Amino acid sequence: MSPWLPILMAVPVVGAIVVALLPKGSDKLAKQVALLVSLLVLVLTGVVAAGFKPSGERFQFVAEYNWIPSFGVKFGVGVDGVALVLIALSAVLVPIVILASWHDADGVKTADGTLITPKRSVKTYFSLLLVLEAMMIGVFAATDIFLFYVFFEAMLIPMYFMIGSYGGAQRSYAAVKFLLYSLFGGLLMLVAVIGLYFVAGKQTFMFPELVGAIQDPVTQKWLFAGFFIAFAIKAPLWPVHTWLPDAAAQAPAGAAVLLVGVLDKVGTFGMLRFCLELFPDAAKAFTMPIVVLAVISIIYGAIVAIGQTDMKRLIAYTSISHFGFIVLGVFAMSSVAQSGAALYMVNHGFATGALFLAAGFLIARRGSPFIADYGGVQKVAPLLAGFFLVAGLAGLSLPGLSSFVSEFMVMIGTYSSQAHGSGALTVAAIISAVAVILAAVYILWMVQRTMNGPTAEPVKAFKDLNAREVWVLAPLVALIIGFGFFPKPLLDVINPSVQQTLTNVKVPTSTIAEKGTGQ
Amino acid sequence: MNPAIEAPTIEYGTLAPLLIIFGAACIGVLVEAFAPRYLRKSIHVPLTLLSLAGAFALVLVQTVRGQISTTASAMGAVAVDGPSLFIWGVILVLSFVCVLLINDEGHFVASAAAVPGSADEEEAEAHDNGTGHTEVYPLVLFAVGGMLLFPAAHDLLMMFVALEVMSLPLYLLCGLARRRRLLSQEASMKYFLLGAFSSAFFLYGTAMIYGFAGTVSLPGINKALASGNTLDPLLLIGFALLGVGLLFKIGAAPFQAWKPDVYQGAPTPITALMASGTLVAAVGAVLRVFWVGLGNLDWEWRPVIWGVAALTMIVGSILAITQTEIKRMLAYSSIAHAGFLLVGVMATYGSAQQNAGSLKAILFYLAVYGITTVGAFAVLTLVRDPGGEAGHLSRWAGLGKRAPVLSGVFAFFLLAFAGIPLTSGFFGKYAVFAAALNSGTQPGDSMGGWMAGLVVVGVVASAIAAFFYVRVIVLMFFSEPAADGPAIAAPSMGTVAVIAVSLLVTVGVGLYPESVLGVANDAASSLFIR
Amino acid sequence: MESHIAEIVQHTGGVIGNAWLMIAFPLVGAFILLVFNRFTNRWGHLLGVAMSLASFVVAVLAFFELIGFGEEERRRAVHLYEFIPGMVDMGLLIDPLSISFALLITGVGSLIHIYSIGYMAHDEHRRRFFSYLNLFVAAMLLLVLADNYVGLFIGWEGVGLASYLLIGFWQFKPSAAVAAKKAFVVNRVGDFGLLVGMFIIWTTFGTLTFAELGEKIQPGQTNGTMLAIGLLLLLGACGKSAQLPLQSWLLDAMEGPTPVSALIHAATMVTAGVYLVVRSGAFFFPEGSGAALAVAIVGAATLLAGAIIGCAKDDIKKGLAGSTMSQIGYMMLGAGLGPAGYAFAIGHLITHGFFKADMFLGAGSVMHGMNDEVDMRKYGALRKVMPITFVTFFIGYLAIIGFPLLSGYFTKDGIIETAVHHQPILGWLAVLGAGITGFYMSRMVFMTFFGQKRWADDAHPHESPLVMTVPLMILSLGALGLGAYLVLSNRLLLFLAPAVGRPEELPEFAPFAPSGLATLGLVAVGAIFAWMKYGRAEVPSVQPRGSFLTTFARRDLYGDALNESLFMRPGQWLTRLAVFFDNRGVDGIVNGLAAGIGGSSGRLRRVQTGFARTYALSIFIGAALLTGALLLVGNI
Amino acid sequence: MTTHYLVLSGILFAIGALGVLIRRNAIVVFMCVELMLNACNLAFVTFSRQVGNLEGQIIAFFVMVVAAAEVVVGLAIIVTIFRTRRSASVDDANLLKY
Repeated sequence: MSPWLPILMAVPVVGAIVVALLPKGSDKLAKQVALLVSLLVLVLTGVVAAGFKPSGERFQFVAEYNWIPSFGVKFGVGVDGVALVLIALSAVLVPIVILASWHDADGVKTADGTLITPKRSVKTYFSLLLVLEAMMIGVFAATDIFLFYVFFEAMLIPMYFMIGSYGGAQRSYAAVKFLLYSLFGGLLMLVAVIGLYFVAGKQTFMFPELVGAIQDPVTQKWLFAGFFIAFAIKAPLWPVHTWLPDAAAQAPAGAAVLLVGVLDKVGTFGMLRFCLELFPDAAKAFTMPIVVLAVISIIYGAIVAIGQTDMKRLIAYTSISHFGFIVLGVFAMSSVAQSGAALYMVNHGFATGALFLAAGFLIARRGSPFIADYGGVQKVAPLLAGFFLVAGLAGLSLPGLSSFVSEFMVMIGTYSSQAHGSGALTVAAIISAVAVILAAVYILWMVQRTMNGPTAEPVKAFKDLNAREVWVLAPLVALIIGFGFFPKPLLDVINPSVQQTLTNVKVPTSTIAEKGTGQ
Repeated sequence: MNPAIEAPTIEYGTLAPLLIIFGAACIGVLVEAFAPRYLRKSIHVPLTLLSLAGAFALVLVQTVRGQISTTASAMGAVAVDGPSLFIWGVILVLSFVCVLLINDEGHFVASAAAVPGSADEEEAEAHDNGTGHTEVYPLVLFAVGGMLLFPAAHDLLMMFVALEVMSLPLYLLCGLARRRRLLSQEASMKYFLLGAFSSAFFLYGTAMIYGFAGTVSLPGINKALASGNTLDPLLLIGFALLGVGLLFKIGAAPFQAWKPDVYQGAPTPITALMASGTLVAAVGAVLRVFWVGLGNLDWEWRPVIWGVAALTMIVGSILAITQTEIKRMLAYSSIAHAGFLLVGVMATYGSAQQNAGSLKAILFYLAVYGITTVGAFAVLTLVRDPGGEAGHLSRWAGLGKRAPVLSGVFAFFLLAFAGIPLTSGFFGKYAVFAAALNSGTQPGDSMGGWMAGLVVVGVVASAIAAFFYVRVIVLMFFSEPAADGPAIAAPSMGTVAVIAVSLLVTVGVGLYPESVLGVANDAASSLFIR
Repeated sequence: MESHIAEIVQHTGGVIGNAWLMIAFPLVGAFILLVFNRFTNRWGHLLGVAMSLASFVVAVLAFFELIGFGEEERRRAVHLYEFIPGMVDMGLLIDPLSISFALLITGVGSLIHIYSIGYMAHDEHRRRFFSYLNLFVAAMLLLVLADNYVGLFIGWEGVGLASYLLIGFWQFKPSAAVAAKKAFVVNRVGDFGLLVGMFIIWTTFGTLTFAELGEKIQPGQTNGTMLAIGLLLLLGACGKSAQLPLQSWLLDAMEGPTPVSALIHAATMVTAGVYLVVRSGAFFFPEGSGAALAVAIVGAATLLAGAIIGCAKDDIKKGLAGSTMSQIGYMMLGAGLGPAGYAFAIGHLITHGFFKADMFLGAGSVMHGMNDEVDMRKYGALRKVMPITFVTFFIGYLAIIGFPLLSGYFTKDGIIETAVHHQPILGWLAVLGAGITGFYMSRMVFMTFFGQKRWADDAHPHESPLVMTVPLMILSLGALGLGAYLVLSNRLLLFLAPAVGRPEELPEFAPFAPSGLATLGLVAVGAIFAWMKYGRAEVPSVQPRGSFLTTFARRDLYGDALNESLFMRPGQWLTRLAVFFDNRGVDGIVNGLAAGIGGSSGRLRRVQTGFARTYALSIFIGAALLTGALLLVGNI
Repeated sequence: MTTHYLVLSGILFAIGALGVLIRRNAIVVFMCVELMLNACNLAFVTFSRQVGNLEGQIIAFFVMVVAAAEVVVGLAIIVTIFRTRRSASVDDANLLKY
């Protein structure tokens, strides 16, 4: 019983309540409190991370409290490597997002002083952010599947309000689409969760006890489907991805970062932990169709991204492509690929986060998300252009930046996976490598059209990044470059739990050690 | 040579809650008869509230003392068992808060008999200062009494009587709205005609079952089923007609038609009472009939209820999407919820323990749903136009800006209806779905797959349903306020209390459902007396 | 066939042990210049030069430490840190091959840094320019020093990035921005090959480090997998080294400032492909294997293509770019001939680094004097006004056409000899190429420095400052003697042998071999022809519409047209289609579903007519249905 | 021989139901409901005869009482609506719909 994780969840909740209860007109104070709280959470996460022993038990900082005995539900939390890095990701992103959306709720003015979004309640925005943080931590920390589900669904609400009341012109459409899409998936998952409970007949939802509880392959398939559809929608995987571009494009930049950077990871995280470990046979049976979907997402997302005229939509589609990589890695059933996928979840959070924020700053200056409205920004705002470029390069996973390592691991792990008649996976890896070319096209073309060339008239009025904005982007870029050359710290935490997963899936976890095979 | 007729025994102790309510109602009538007009309200309000509170206290006492009778009371006419007591408690609480709503000014007409806009109406309005008909109170008490009796009735005759005692006052109450008289009267008439119509079916069904079983007491019927030929058309038809009457009361498709009209036309506090209390009572009665009376017939009735439940959920949630009147929308939502409840009813069969599990789920659902409903309607009463409550959805646009707290609360209730986690509604829904799937996974249940299918239907339905709840939230928060938006009436203490209580329960149960679940569990574990 | 390649030995300490400093210096330079941007404007360029020189010094020291070891110990691996646990560690490999590259990169690099001080003097963003140059040097060094393919790949992409940034340095020019993007994308096509190549290597051998591969692959072994790997790596090499079919980006890359063209697109980066082939030679391009042949063929084809393109360009830089393609083609050809060719390929690579950089910088100096005019038809008779530039450029010219005893003569002829010896057909094509080289280079020289003035009215050509001319002189010295030094008595070959293997019989210098004589002859012919056409005759100052062949060459052999019609157009259509499909198709289904439900709801609610009797009817029907259902179920 | 009575009650019930469905005048509709109730009574009495206990007959009494109460309430409602609308047609009252 360690109190750390409950504390980690409680702190932002308390912070949210405090922020919400602040007297009227104390907007600035609200922001500062929110920032402080999120930083406190970051520190606490650091403490937890420091105390985590990669070689130790799989789940650490475990805590269990009875919650709903009549349903056999426990408030059970604990982290393994993957969960830990994702919690860390959230803890890092939230303060950055808070800083980034410092003025989002005050009514955003463009460089020429026209109001894009009207003034809205600042306190609500930041307390929603903190509530969301608590839920993000909870969803990754939950070891009780019911608890996981509760957070999985409850998370939608704050995000729904953030998109709906602070977003762009089409915000309510986007918000509703986002909510209903996810809710639908979630409800299917709910059925599967209940089914799991009764079929397993263990009178508990605790994940560790349910691993391997379901033997009958047919049941496994049905339950797997229930979980997977929910996660596929969340991830999002082609063809259930269309909510993401709308949501991400309409959400305020900060919310978009959390949406794509963290919330969607719950989907891939769920696949890795629940779909695989609870239903190993079904997972193997469904691997091929899923791999096909993943590859489609990779290529399709990239191609559609090239054709976008709206920056945020473009970034959203690139994410769809990247999520394809993650799913591919998860189902490649080789430890390299899965470690890569897990690592990708983190790196993608940083990379896309940076890209969304940079784009957000750009858009805030002009009030238009359309690429065509920009041009030659580099001349007037070199800093902005520079950060934008670096973030973009991370998006096309340039070697030396963090996302490369993960993408490389996913692809090479998939190619070399011996999981199931590796032929198909080999092909999948080769096809997905084509995305490397497409990525260069969509990123650099966007950079060329926005940053390069002669400076467009309205762009001339742009100011370069101010200190706050630099402080938002600098840490992300630092992380991107740092983990680009030194991914070891993350991988050392991730690898053991991935190995554990593969052991539970009963896949020979020898892909790393299979040196010298073949020929 | 006829033997001496020995006097019937009445367990006054167990029946005390009922007796209190009916007694208070009668006193209320006397008050109407003799007390001067200006005094009446000040007598009625404490009388009503006290009687409800007292009855509730008695229920508590019975449960706490734990001596829950295992045999039917009053010569086997009324069964005061665990579930009944739980249902009674719920009904009493709900009606208590509803009465708090009813106390508010301006809900009820001054003189129902007077023609709207006529001289004598104005004259009447001049006299009463917004209180309207004080007959409302005894009527409500009678209705509540009926509600208590309905699920506790142990034979079909008693059930019929209870049904009427519950319904007749409601018919009248529906017609007493102070504003929009025409709608109100129309609602009242429709409710009355259809209600009478359906109760006729109920009665004829009773007759046929009597013909089959030679008795109308539920256990008797069950015994007859055990021995006799369960395929006797007399029985099946009788049961079908009986079902019509019951399903009509809970508003299951295809007997849901009255709900939207009546809910919209009736005065909002009465709507709240019907949407919460009546539903609870009716579901309770359904459970008793199916478990106690037709326990041995589940092989026949479960497939039929399957269809009804599916249809109800779909109809309710789909029709609600395009509603523009908020009370109508809530009416359809309550139809959909009736469907979800029926999913739970599906699972109440077979082994006692299985039945107890499902029963727990349904009881829990009833409690949390009822209280949330009352809260939602209470909020409605506060959003006013010059012509009365602002019913049309378009009027709610941008309310979130003008009354953030109120709309926030309402939004929360809506999310609870939609069954979002961390609200009471979610656990209610979870409970019934779980019960259904559990019964499905019982060994040797040939309907396992069907149950799963029904749950999936339910899931899809609730996804659709989520849309229209969310739509209201979109209106309130994401769209700009209208120029001449509705006024927010300063809420009376009563209304504040109602909303506060409902919010507290919805949140509290949402965070820690065990609080209510435990009670429901105990109640259900001592099954319906058979 | 046995080609003794020395074992790689682990090394710690000493200069080699700290060879990472070579990379660190310029990297730090770039970092400082980028992070403290404005504050470094005044002294930024000096820092850049200093950093480049610093790593040159390290390289030299490392070189001497290396030759301190015996033949067989000259492959020293330095472990840096664990990169991807369980897959690959980051480490450096200091061996004759990589050190030669390191010297070339840092040496020529430093000279070009110095030159740029003068050349970019008037550019407001000179500091940024130097930061990019530093970044490039660092990445290029990582490329050649890494002891595994992943590290190599990181450097590989790093130089790609630097080249992207520098080509687009004047990004406000749309042409420059487009060229930069094109360069990167085309290179990515090559990277695709390199990536997949790495997948296969790792899957087959379970390692990506050269050392372990050396242990796992017995020399000369070939099979399908190996061939596949070879071809994929070759694809990568083609991308970086602008070989057919991925050549199209190099000519556009001339949009960048001239020093960039000299350093990246002539001396160093574009030769990375050759490095890759030679480095992997022992594993995947064993002499006589299909992969090696493919390399040679690509080389031969490109050397002709480049030469032909070079003949038709009036833009001096594009002319030089064409010649670069062509020269790298020679190197590739050499690299495709096994150990015998490696030495000459690398040798030519080094000498080419000198004389081509020399000529590019010369061209830059000319442009500097002619206020950035690049059209040679606007030049003429410049030898008097800018003597130093002329002399240095002329030396470079003689070197490249292979004038006896100058650098190019030794290295290029070496390649041709070996080619004729191993792959006669390709060899003779190379001879032909040499002839064409003679023509187009002479054409360039005559158009620029001889004939009449064809200057624009506002042009006041003048000699460039010393900071620019001194590097020119140094480079031209290299162009003069370096070839002889490296080739005579097989110095380079023997030096490289431990790293790349040695041929069974050492080539000896044979000045009167038939191919050699033929080459000289053809070159002479070409030069004379050029003299008649451009030296003696009047050069029209507007481009005359030439024959079909000329247009063919001017259009870069329709390379771009091909790409456009094959990839860009269909790609655009595909994109549009996909976007449409996504909005109408995938999303359409979703929205359609929602609309469907809404519509059905709108229709269904009409059932609620408001007539009590209709409701009664529904109840009645309901009752009937219920009864029917029960009877049905009951009697099943 | 009791079946005839049952048939009769069935017919009465059907007539009543049909009346509810087709007649417009609220009073008549209401009378039809009453008719249905009486059909029930007949059935009860007959069955009580058939099964040979008195419950059915007792129930009949209860039903009559309930019916009477229903009449009171029903007429009150119908009268008020008649006064406001000047028409007792159930079809005229359809403001509430859809």
